[in-house]
Amino acid sequence: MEDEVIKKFLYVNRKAPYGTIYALESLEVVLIGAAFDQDVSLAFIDDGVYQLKKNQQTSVSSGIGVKDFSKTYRALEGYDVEKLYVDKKSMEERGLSEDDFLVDVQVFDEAQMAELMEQQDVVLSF
Amino acid sequence: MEDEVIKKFLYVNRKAPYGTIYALESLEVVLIGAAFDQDVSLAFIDDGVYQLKKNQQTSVSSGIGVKDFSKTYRALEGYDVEKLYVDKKSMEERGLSEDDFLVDVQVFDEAQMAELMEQQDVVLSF
Amino acid sequence: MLHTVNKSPFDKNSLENCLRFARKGHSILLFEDGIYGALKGTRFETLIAEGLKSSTIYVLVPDLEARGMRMDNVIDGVKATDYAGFVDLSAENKTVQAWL
Amino acid sequence: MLHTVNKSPFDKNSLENCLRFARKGHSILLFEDGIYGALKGTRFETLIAEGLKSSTIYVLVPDLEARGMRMDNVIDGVKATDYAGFVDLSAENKTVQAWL
Amino acid sequence: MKFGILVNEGPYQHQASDSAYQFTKAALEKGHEIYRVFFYHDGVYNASRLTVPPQDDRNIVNRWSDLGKEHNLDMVVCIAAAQRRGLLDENEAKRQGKDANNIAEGFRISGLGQLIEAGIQSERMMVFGD
Amino acid sequence: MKFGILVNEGPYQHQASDSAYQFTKAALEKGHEIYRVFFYHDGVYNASRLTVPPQDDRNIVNRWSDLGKEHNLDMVVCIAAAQRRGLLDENEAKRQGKDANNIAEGFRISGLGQLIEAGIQSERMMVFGD
Repeated sequence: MEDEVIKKFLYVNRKAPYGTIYALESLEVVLIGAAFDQDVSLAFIDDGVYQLKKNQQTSVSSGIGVKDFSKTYRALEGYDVEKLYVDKKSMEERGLSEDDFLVDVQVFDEAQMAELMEQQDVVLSF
Repeated sequence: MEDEVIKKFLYVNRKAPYGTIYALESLEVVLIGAAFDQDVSLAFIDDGVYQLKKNQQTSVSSGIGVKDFSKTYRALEGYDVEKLYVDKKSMEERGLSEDDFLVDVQVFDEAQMAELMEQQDVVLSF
Repeated sequence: MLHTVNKSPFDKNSLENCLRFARKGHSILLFEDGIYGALKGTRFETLIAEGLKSSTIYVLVPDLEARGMRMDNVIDGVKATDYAGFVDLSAENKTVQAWL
Repeated sequence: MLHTVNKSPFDKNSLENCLRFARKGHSILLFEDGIYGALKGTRFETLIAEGLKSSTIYVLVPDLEARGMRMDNVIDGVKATDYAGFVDLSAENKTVQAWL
Repeated sequence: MKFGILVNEGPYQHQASDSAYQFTKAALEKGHEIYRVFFYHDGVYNASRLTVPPQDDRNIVNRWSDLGKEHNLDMVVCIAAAQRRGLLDENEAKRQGKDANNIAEGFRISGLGQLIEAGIQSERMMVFGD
Repeated sequence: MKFGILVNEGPYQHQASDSAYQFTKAALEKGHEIYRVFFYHDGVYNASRLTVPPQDDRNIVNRWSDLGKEHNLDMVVCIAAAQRRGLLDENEAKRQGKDANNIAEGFRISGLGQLIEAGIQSERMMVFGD
């Protein structure tokens, strides 16, 4: 079977949620991709770290009139997507800490993140 | 006649050409707008100053496969659109000087540009 | 004049450039991803603090809350507003300039 | 690894962040509005000079010329390439990462 | 007060259309007049009747159509931007020899002059974009 | 070598689709194989047959269609992204109760799994976006 190839996929998220759709549609790829049994990692860099902020509040009928999709990050574990990496510098220069995130993540410094990138077969950026 | 109102229109151009369509479609508004006999000014700030760079070279069949539309800036004079202002700081931090531009412009410092903005009735940003 | 900024200062230079041209007494509204500029503890906190000396700065609360933030997270002196307030600000000022 | 950057460093932070994660021996291609990062005399000249110490940096000439620039305007050490060269670079490197 | 609204981005990809909608709705609720909503650049895609967003998401096109109907809004799609991007009404489809059109109810296609006119006739011009 | 191509932006507004096209063409000229071109986000708009760009400009949709025909390319439009944005083929239009469709020749609509598969089967995955 062709599908037996196992590749390392890295999803690089560098954009804030809601201002653009990239965060949401990136998540949709990750969910679909989970069915393919590949080795999946997610990196959150720059404003991408804001995607994981706790307490997001909006709905189609209130707030900005857009659905809150942040709970989906919590569902990732159920899909065996458990390797979520946050860039330390991006987190810190935004005044955020691990407590601010709605899921468990590993905080990586530049060397660790560069090493992660180096190991990948496929890097999808959104 | 309703059209006899004369308003001050400022077109603010802050984006580079070709990477996105905003520069081109902004110019299309300016050309159509010229028929309305309003008091029109164009401001070039940030990467918008690159719109006016001399010697742009591309065509549908060569280069990046996109038409060079920069000559249209030269046609503005024929439409009585003559007030083109370039932000000094944006020009200088890009290593550009007035000689690099394909049309005559006035270089404004921040105070002058802020004063220009203050006088407007309508500011269209692209 | 009302200036509107809808981009994160980390991502784009809109806020920085808006502040260069905003004059004493102008109003600035941070909305959409622009709300990140209003937050305490970020690298851009001093930029806004500087801006507050001459301008009135507003943040659109629905955009703030959508992104998991509250007024508690916002720099002191930045005022809260909503879409109705955005409309009022636009009506009160003679012109509105969007820093796209 | 090949990194691609298609945004002006004045407008977005992509180049800066790409350089943070690019490792010794990596290649970086500047194309579309990314070519502005390759130019002499801009505020970002030292950033690229620093990057050149550990990475090989390329600029896509069709994008450069479209924007009224030539290789004369490009920082020494940055190499010229075209779409065919872009393809070669992508084939030579095991992975390609786009800094959108 | 009379407002003109310019929408420069399409639905969903950027928040611009959402913000423009919320602003327009709030302005109408406060009793202001909307002289015109002008859709330019990718903003023309806001007028496509072929969108089918997920059930649990907002329907951006219908939301504009409904607001337009309720308040008799003049919602204009720029013809030059629309041609480039494949947004047509019946007339335009015929004129261009296309076999289908995709404009939604409540929108009309017209020239850029309508944007300038909105700038002249409105007391405030609001721009929503990327 | 086998390439996969991902296009994240629509035609004209951003250069992404132009660059993706030039890259794909150059790769084919060099004898490489294109496993699939996948259109995601606003990239789905590249597949609209209703566009009518100015005579003196490039026709981005036709350019893709022609290249696809010449090299028998698999050009896939993401169904979820397409539904949100109003890009339909005949089947989808029927299924969604829409009275028109707008997909151009040479493109097909399918799921996101096709993107993952392209990642798995291609030796290099190229992303063009904003």
